[in-house]
Amino acid sequence: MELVIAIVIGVLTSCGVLLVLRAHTFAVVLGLTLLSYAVNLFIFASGGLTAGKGAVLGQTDIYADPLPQALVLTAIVIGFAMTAFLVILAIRARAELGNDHVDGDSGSRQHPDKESRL
Amino acid sequence: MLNQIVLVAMLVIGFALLLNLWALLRGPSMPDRLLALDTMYINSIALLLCYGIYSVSNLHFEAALLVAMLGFVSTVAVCKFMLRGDIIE
Amino acid sequence: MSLLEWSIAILVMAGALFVLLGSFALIKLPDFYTRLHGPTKATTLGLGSLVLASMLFFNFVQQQLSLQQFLIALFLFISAPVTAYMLIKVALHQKLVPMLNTRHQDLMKQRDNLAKGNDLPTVEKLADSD
Amino acid sequence: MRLLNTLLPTPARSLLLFVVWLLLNNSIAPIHLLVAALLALVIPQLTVSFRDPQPPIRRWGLAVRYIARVLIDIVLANLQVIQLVLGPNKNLRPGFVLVPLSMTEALPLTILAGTVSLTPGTVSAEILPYQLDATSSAPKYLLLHVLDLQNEAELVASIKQRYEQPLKEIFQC
Amino acid sequence: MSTLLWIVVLPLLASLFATTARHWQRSKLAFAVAAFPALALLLLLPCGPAIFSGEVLRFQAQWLPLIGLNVSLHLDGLSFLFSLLILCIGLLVILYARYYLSAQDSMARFYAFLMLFMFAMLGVVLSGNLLQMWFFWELTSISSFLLISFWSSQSDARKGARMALTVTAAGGLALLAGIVLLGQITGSYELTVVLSKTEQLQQHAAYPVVLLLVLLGAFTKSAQFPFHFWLPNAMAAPTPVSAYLHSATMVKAGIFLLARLYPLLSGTDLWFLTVTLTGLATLLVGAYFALFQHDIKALLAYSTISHLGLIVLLLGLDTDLAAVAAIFHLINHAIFKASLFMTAGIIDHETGSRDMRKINGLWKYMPVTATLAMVASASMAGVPLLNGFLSKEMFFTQTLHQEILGSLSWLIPLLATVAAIFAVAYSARFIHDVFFNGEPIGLTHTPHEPPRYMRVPMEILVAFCVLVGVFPQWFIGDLLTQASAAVLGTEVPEYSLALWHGLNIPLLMSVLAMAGGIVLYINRKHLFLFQAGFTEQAAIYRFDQLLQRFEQGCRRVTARVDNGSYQRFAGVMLLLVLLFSGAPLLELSSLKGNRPALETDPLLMAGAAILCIAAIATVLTIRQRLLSLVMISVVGLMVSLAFVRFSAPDLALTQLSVEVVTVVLLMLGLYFLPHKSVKQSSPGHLVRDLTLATAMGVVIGSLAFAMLTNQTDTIAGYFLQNAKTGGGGTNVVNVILVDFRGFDTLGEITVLGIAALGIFKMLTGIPRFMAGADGEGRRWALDPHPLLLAVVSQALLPLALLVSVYIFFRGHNMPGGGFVAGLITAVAMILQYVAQGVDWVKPRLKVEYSTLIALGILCAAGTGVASWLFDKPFLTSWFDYFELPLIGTIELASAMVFDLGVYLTVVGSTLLILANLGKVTTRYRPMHKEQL
Amino acid sequence: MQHAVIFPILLPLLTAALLLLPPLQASLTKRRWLSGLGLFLLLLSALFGLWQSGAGVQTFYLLGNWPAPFGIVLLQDKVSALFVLLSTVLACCCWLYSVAGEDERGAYFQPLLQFLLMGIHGAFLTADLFNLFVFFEVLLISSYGLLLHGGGKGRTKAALHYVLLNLLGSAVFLLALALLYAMLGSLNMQDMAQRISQLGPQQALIVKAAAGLLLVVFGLKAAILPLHFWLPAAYANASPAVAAMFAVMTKVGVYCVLRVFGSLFASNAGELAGFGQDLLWFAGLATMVLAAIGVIAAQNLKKLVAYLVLVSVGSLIAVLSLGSTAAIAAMLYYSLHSTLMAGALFLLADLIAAQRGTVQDRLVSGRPLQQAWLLGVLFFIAALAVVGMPPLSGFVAKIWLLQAATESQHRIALWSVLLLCSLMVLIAVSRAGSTLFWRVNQQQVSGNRAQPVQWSAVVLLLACSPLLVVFGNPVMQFCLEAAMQLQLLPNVRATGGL
Ligand code: NA
Ligand code: NA
Repeated sequence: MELVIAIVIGVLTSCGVLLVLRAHTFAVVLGLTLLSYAVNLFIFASGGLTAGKGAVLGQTDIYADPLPQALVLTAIVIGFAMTAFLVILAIRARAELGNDHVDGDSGSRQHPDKESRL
Repeated sequence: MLNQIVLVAMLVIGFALLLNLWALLRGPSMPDRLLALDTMYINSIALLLCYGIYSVSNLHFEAALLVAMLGFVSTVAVCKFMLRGDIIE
Repeated sequence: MSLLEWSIAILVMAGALFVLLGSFALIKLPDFYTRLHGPTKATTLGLGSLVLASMLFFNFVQQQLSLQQFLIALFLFISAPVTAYMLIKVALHQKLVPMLNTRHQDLMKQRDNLAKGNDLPTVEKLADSD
Repeated sequence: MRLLNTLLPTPARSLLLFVVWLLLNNSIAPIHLLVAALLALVIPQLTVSFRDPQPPIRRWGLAVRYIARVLIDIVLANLQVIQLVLGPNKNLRPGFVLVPLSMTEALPLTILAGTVSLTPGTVSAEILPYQLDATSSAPKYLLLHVLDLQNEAELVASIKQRYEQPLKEIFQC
Repeated sequence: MSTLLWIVVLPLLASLFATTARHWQRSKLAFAVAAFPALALLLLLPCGPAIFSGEVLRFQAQWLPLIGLNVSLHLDGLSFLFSLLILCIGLLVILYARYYLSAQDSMARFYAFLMLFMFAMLGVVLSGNLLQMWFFWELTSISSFLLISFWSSQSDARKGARMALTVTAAGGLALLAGIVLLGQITGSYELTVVLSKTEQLQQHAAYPVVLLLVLLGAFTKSAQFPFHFWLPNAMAAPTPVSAYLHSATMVKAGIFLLARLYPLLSGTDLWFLTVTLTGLATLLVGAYFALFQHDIKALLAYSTISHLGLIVLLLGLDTDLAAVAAIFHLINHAIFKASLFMTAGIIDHETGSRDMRKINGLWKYMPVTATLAMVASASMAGVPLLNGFLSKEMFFTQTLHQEILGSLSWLIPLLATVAAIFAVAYSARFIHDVFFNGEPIGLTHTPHEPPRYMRVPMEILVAFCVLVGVFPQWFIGDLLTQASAAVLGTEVPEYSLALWHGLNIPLLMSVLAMAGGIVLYINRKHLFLFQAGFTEQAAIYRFDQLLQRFEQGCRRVTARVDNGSYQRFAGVMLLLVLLFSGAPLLELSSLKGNRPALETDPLLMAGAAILCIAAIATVLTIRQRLLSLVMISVVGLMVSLAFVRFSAPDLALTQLSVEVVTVVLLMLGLYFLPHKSVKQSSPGHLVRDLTLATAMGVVIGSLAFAMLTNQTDTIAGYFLQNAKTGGGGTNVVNVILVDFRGFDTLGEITVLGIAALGIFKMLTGIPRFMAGADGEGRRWALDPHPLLLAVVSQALLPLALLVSVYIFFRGHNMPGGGFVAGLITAVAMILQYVAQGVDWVKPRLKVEYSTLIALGILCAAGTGVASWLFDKPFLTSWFDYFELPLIGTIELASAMVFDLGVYLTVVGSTLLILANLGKVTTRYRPMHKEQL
Repeated sequence: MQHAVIFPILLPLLTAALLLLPPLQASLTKRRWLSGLGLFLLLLSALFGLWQSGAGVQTFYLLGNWPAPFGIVLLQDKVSALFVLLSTVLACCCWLYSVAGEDERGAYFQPLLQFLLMGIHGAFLTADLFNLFVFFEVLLISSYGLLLHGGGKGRTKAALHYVLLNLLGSAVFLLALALLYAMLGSLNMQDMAQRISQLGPQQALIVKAAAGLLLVVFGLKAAILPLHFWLPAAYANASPAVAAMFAVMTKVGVYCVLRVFGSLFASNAGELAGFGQDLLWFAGLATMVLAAIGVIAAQNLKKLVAYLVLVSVGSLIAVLSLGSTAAIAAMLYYSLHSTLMAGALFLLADLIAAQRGTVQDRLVSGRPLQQAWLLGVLFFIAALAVVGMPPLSGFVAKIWLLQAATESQHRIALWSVLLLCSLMVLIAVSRAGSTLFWRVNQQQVSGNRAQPVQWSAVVLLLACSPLLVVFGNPVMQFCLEAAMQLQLLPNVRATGGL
């Protein structure tokens, strides 16, 4: 099980990193989202894996470590706030700079963006 | 015994999820994929219900309810997006 | 296993199989419009069985009052038609081509006209054109 | 009576909330009854403005019968669909159908469309014409997609008779 | 001895005074300003007897003992001599400047800078602490920068000032390093202590470094070759500044430093060689180039360089009296050069030019000035009966008695004579070319004698030239002895200041220099022709060019390193992450630790497979953006299911609810972004990124595995034990969130609230544009609010609120809580927006979202503050059970109020974001009528 | 007053929340006054905290009354009190500057400023690693909002990079946190420090990976080479009061290196002791050099100042990595000086730019300044201070930094780099000054006169420099004691706290 989780975390990280290194804001946003899934799972894993019941008293004898869960919750909320901010920032950048390139300029390699005139 | 049967049921649903993924990847159109995603939400609810029986715990009920509610909202939102572009207009 | 447990087992298996069936339909059926029928129906019944099984299990096997599951079914029964309605609206909007022997395909084209409140020639006439 | 109206602007909604709260909590303990009653009063008040006026349910008995009928239809429908799904695709005779409507109220229409979608081999696709603004004309047609369209007129008639008619009676519209 | 303090501080007060006296009448201002240094002089002079008796006066106060910087003043012969020069010449310059500056120049500003400089200079010479000396040393650089750039509208002045500042400050930095190193070696910065550690220092391995650093400081300040070039360019300064700074004081600071540290640093071969050779080179270079200058001030500047070289050379000689000769020449040079600069100023003032090719025959127009100038330049040339002669003869004598260059030591007297020949030649040129040599060319008005009092300073200085030249012992004998004693640190050897020492080699050298100089000047044409062959640019342009080239180089480097590409930044950062986290893994013998692993089941495998495939599909479909979004939703769903599977229902709920809001947001984003993107990365980039991404995945995955199998005991047990008894809830995760670590949650909701505010900020005034069609070019559908959706969403709202309430209240004991409840409410509201639009919702929802956020935060923080009432720390929770008739036991807990804060903030934030984003376009949708 | 420890976090939070309430949100004047009042109270509490910490005790504040290491603990010692005061003083001046009208140029300026302060102070005061993360996010998200204040393409672009890189940074931080929690089983820094010595070799290596990740995170916040990319654009584009406030942000990164690495990888950490020192040493030196090159290369004043901030970061990090008490003390003093001066320069750059017409703060000849005398004097003072010339605080800092290197190889490297950079800064600043104030063309003066509140904000900041020299001894003593206190690891379980 641990191996499976580790592989999942690895795959998520890889995909996230690859997208984070793209040139368009949208790809980067999705990359960061994937990366934050990986990170959340990673934090979650820091308490060890427990199958069965949650850290709710009275339901079972063996409890999962509740602290990483709380940390992940905080991380999810903060990640949500940050993603929201980033999405709007990307919109603003697109509106102001005319394209959705992460550097705000289409660069020499980029083909003209069809919608940028809209 | 009941446990075993529920486990088998879960595997069946798991298989259904894999089929959904297949449909999702295959498409070919966006509504097809969205339909696959929506089915995936519903199958997840099924899985959660079975898992509740399997682990003799109704801690997962809220999760199932939330999947239902939120799956609905996000499917609708994507549809609205494809129809109108602006989902909040 | 008691009768109760057997009935639960059957409901669970039936539910799971209905779920599988819905998903299978998604793969097997030829166009979007037909695919839409598979999951929206089979999953409702599949989930219905599972909800029932779950309620039986908790209320009678576990002897604890548990009616929440009913809410899931209720919610799905309210939301599934809307989802299907929205999806098919998208499909019509995107003018997805239905399978070859679909009848009254021209209704798809007339939809825009009707949507604005204009009248069609007659329904019968349409049927003839098929 | 006016007081009751002010307190319970939407009795059906309040009842639903009351029941759902108890369902959620799996309990009919006094505390939950109390809270359920409280919420059944408060939440409709909070959301009253988020509700376009709809005709109230006039015939409760009919409503219950309607629900029962639909449930049975759903089970039967699914059994039919199994056949269609598992059989060869070439046997399918899908088609679009336009059902002329004789009611215009939004809520009954929605229930009708929902019912049609939930029952055998039919999916509501559109309610035509669209309600774009206050000047739009009232809904006239329900566009359906049918998985196995054998007899169109029979289908239209059955929908109108099995579902539309009872709904008109329930809502008296 | 606070007298010392006053001596230093008075010029500073003068400077401050001058800044406030901008509107004073000029003469009054000059007198008022002069009063301060005059007073300082009056305070200094009474110290004379004590100094002449060999005493050292001190003033000390603690200031910054941690770095060894204290207020420490130290008056001995050397500093007395220098203070005297600084104050006396300073007073003369004040008087001179009164007439020199024109009416447009701000005299107050000039005096303020000048007095600041005087303060700095006095500080340098009176410092008893090396760091403090450096403090004043740098102040001299700054104040000289201000003085040189006094006429800041002239490009030359600005450039010259910057050049002087750059060179001297560079030296200053070297000096600082030298001083700190010195301090670290000797353990103190106090002069008296440091000077007593000669042996310790000279045996230390770092001695050469210290010496070189200190010499760098001294040489740059004293314009020694090869740092001499700044001095001629500093001539852009008003002439009083040149007279003061560039002859008498600032350039002498370097020499003062050498003299001050003479006992400590000298005596080694390294000292002799470096100092001597630098001095010699400077002497020659200065003397040679002086001859070719056409600008009077430039001639004087090069001459100054040459004389400074001479003094430095003397300090580098290993003979007994060289240091004495150095001090003597230093005094003499200050006197005659100051007066010469004043002459130059008068000529400039009267003729409007300083070009010797234009200025001729001034003798006729200003005989008195001419006479004075001639005497002074004769002194510069080393003509007998004048002070310059005496010290130059001493210099010649000392060059003969050294053995620095071993068998080549004879070169030094020879080269000294050559330099003296040039000195005579340029002095001759100064006299002949300016005062005789025909008529002036192209002057606008007839020159005449300067105002009476403008000449007084010159007269005094020239008088000193003569008096010292004729009665040396009587005039400065004692002063010289005491100053020399201070330099040498020991008894001064016997010497005589007589005019006539008999017929000897030095006299011969003098005669040779005189004759040679005259001959050279007469035959100067050939030499000028030869020199004209070198068409060299002025130093200032070369220096400027050098700086510009340096600047361009810097720009290139900066542009290359910081090319503004996010992709590179992110790549570098991720690469670092990879290296730092990967390197320890290489050392790890085995990833697997000793923690027992859970078994794998096929369902989990299926889930993992779906998750991974969906993640990869997200990447592959990234250019069809909506599809990519659908794929990532699958990932989110699977992650939520994983949380359920691994006993984290709270996480699953939160993840799910966040997920849907995120999807909605991303879709709103997609509407404004292009729906498809063009391919951007070249294959090379892609391979590089793929490699990095794969490596990152491998490393992070391995770390995860290593972490999972190497678990340790955590503090979790405490939470499990105390959640119910101490926190009053059975859902430990929730109790951690609202109680054990409630502070985190407070921060977290704050983040959410701030994000919403920030987003609101971004959305106000955003440039609007509308996409008229989707990615495939299809026009948008007609139906904005499908009927079914509208009706159902209206019906769902109360139900969703009910569920929110339910989730909220059960949170403490079961999975749920304020955050999830808030998101459910928000999602229900979003559904209303989606189904019925902003125009429908807005009038029905009369809540200011930012107020909700504020109330939420206040509610949560208020719960925390309330615990102060019970004298408990912030956020201390309270809960109790109450028995109510008929109803049963109910629990009330402060955590609920806290959670209510969370709820309010979440609702407020989410809606503030989404509603405003919706509002952006609603009024700008041009579609309806066009399509209808 | 036992709760005073938490005031620096709570006061800005409550002020910000109140600012959002309708009665205050409607009135600009009321908002300004409330924000100012909040800052005034904050200043009082910061001073009180400094006074309290001056007695030499470390005050632990056990949030929620849960014992350490289970609950979150705040730690007020000399270092944190000093930094809190520093950022408060800076914030007061920024507020003063902003009320001249900058706060009207976009929504929510005052609340965001308060939130930023909350985040900064939280980061300074917390003794819990995850809580540190949370406060990082608070300060980051507020800084995003503030960076965009006033709008414009440049800001949007700079903000995009800044946000993206910091989001990556946050992800890395979380990875590190998870690894540390898994290996050490605690989040309380002191507790972790104690547990770190008991690690097995296998686990120590994993912790090492986490430490490396933390290094990247803090390096990003502090803008250490090669993680500095975001800084010049962000700082140069931010609106003046924001840029000035940002001057303290890199110090948060430096502070965290000091605090977290100082306590986690202290001498008792076994093979992890002193982790990262070498890396930081070289990175610090390299940052200085590159930043100095950037200072020379800068073509406008704001960019120049942004690179100056980077120079100071490099110096701080290099000296910090020396690890000795004296080095840390010197570093503390230097960070006071450099933060305040950078803040002053950012404000000044704006005042200058406003009077130079279209050329703004670009280093080309432009029209004469309207208030050339006032601004010139202020610029001259600021320049002296940043260049490290007497008589302002820069030279004291420089001497102390130099003295911090006592080993000869450190001396050679640090001294040559530090002095070389000083020289380059001098060249650049003198060029900038002479261009801005002296290379004027004959156009008429125009533009906005600096308002009294604006220049008094600059004056207040600049006045700190001579004060740091005149009262240098007590300040330096305090820094030294703070450094000594930092290196004494308290036993968290034994400390009762409140
Ligand atoms: Na909109
Ligand atoms: Na919770």
